[in-house]
Amino acid sequence: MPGIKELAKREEQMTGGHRLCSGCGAGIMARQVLLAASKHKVICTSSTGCLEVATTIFPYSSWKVPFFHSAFENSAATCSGIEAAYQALKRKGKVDKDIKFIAFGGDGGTYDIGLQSLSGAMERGHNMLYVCYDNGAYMNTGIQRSSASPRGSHTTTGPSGKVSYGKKQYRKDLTEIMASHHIPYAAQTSIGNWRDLTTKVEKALDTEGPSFINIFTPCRLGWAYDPAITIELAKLASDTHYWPMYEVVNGEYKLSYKPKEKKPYKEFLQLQGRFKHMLKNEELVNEIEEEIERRWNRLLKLCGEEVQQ
Amino acid sequence: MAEIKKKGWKELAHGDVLEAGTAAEFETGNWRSERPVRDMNKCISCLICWINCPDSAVILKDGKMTEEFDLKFCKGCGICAKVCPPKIQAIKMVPEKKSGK
Amino acid sequence: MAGDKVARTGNEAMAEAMRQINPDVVAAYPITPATEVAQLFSQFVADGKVDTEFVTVESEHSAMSACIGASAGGARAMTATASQGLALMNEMLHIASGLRLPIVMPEVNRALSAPINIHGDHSDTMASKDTGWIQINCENSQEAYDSIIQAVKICEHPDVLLPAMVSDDGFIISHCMEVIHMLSDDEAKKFIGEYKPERFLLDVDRPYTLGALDLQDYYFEHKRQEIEAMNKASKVIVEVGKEFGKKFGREYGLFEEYRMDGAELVILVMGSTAGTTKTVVRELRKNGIKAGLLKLRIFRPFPFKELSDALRGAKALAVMDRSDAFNSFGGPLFEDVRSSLYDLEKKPLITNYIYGLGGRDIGLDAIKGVYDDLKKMTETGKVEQVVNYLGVRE
Amino acid sequence: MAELLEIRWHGRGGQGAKTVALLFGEAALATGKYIQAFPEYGPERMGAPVQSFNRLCDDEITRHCQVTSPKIVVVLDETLIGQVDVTEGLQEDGSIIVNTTLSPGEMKDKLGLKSQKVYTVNASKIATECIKLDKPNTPMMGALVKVSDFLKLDGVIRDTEHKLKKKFAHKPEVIGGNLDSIKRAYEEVRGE
Repeated sequence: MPGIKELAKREEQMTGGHRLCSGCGAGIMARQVLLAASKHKVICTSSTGCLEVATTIFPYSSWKVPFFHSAFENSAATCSGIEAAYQALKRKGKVDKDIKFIAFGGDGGTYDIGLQSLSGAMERGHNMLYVCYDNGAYMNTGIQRSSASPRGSHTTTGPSGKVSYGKKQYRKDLTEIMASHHIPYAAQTSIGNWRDLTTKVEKALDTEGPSFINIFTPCRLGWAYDPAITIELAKLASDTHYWPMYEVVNGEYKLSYKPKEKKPYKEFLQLQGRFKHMLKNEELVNEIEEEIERRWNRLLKLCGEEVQQ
Repeated sequence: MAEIKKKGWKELAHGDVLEAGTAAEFETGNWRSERPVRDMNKCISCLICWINCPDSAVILKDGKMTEEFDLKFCKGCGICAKVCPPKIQAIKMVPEKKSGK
Repeated sequence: MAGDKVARTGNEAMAEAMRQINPDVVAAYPITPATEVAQLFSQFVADGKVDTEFVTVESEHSAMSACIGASAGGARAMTATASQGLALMNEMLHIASGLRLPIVMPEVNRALSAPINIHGDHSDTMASKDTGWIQINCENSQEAYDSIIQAVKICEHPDVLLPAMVSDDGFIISHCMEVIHMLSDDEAKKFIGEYKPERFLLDVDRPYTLGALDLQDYYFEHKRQEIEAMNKASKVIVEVGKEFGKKFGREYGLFEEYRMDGAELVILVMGSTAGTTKTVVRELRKNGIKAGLLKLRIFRPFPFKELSDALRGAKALAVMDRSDAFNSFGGPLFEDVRSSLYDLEKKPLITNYIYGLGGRDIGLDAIKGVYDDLKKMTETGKVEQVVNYLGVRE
Repeated sequence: MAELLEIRWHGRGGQGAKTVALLFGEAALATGKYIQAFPEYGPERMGAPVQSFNRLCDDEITRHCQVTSPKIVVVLDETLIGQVDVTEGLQEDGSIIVNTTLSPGEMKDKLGLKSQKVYTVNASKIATECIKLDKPNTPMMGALVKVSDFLKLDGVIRDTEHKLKKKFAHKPEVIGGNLDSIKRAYEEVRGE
């Protein structure tokens, strides 16, 4: 897989001049995905969301590759349509290039409203990569709760208040749902680890059939932190076991990253305004930490790793 | 900033077809209150700042770091300074007003 | 008449048209009474009679999304739907037209829920009338077949580049076997020609962005373009209908004037009821009554100018709506027809009949009753009741 | 204008009332007539009483309303009588053909008809013997050809053979039996 020097030789497929927040994780995510993909000819679709809205404001587009957006809940279905067109036109000799397809969606457009469309596209086996950039809420519309929002987080539709600590539920495990589609490649990665991210994108694009990558992508606005620490925060999510990085290749689980030392979840929480109200609620934090460990240990077992007690 | 001339409805392409990469014409540098300054004596050209820049504002030449940042795009988030390895610390964020430019 | 004479249901006729078009991509989801169209087509795929990429999507929303993706990609894309399916795709209908994608969709008219009902009325397409789609309404299987083939040519015309839905009445036509004349596969292929989009996403060496955020500074211009395309569509529809007539003996226009020579009492109606009305008109004319029928074929773009010209001589006009607009003042067809007549110096007396909701049968006697009412109107010079409900129990 | 012939078929879901209307329609088309064939659709499943219809004419048929006063009614299943009003709307000079062991006279009494003609044929027996299945729809088509006197038997046989060859390409052994059943019912149908 390519080293950073190799990536640096490639042509950038995304220009600056987009209107994402300063320090936006999605900008980093998209750049790295496209760098990893740039040895191929690619066509990208995106669901409605920050990434789409801020990078394509008429008449300015940051995308140097063909890019298509139609609506919020259907990045996967739309991409599957283009992929189907490719299959047909290639068969008829009207397209001669080898082309790869990448559909982007945020967690709102993927975990929630777009889940059906994604599930359908994966089940049908289109030759495409779906990238979910998970920032744990509907950021584009103003930080509303999604099923990817972590328990206890403050969102504008699941706010903390006098009698509530914010979101009651744990995050839905979308990567597991995708792995259950028995697609050839499903993985979870993070912008905190460019090497892991670009490696997984390359692997996914080299996979015949549908693939899915869930990318942890901090949002400075929704999470309320100093934008300079975007990468640091993403790293912490994995070092606290909150966001494990792993892949499922033809049903085989493989852990991609194991922190040398697990960091307390509180270290991740205390850097973000969305968890400010939780810090004094030790009982809640402990409970969440336990659940994180339960999920982590389950994953370790799936990956054939030794479970530490 | 050179703005693209706004066309009338008869001149525009069908639908909202938009040429690729035109955002390169759009300046976001004016969002910045701090700018990165690189000390080329310290920089080891590890490219970590480059790969983690959300705005494609780290300028490479022949695959290596240069002193320059693309200030047309750089929004001054400070990620580059933060991800620079702790032992290197080649990038400093400097308030715009004091930068003298 | 050109072509093979065969017996086909409306759904079979639509599927045959699709087979001859041989689209690059078909993405479809089952829904009564249009299910058969996709089903029959999938058999054509399975038998190698077409080389279409057939995408068995998980919903109509995804069906239209996939068609939109495919069309933007550079493919000739089709789907088929009805009723709730059309309602579920509604969001994407606007996007298909807004992005100027020439998708052709056979649509089988069926009542909208609730209450749930699987039979034919026009509430589904009427609920989609403002989506920027061309809407072609068909009296029978023959028209459905001919119109789907014409629609491809209309939609892909550089002056148009809009999607079209071609509708016939659920069960009444979709499941009724009738005699139709089919073009040979070669004739159909030649008529529609090859699809050569000016730009398409799969042309990766000429990359562009489609579907960008369009704010106050550009949205209006793009919508103005779309409006112009719809304005120009009428002319293209007539041209294509004439060319079809010249080649195959069946000419089509924006509407059909049946026994309108000197007609004083006129019914204006769409779909299968027009056929039943023709039977009544023939009877009435035999008895010396100056009855006529104006069968509207193209509901979008609405041929307001041509209609008002055609109705100039009518003394009394009944507009028959197979759906209501829930605006407390008649059905959607009535609204548009009445508005079209506003500038006529001498307007016909005009009345509206809402009929046939949920597939309720409309027989010869009911239609004859409408002509009787029109006759009464011309005698008294008065419209007793503007909006009437025909065939409902009080 | 030539006369319009309207026919109503009664059967139970699964007996092929819809199929036979289509078959009969196509056979009529082959002779140059204009035709319609359509079932009545509802949520009914196997076993429920169902209806289907034919219209035949020398001229183009434009009407698309329901058939309310048929010239001929065909009843595939005798047990429907009493459960469904099979004679509803039957024209005064119309005919009804019933698959039954009863004679036309007995059936006429059972149906309480006066002016209309009643025909009977044991189509179930014919089907069981010819097709080895109680599928009375094809033999009843033979009876209808005889009674309606609208089509020629050999033409119908030819066309049906053509259709069945397509439909039963995977089991050609059933084709001969089906054709025989049409011929036999054509011969055996009796009227009063």
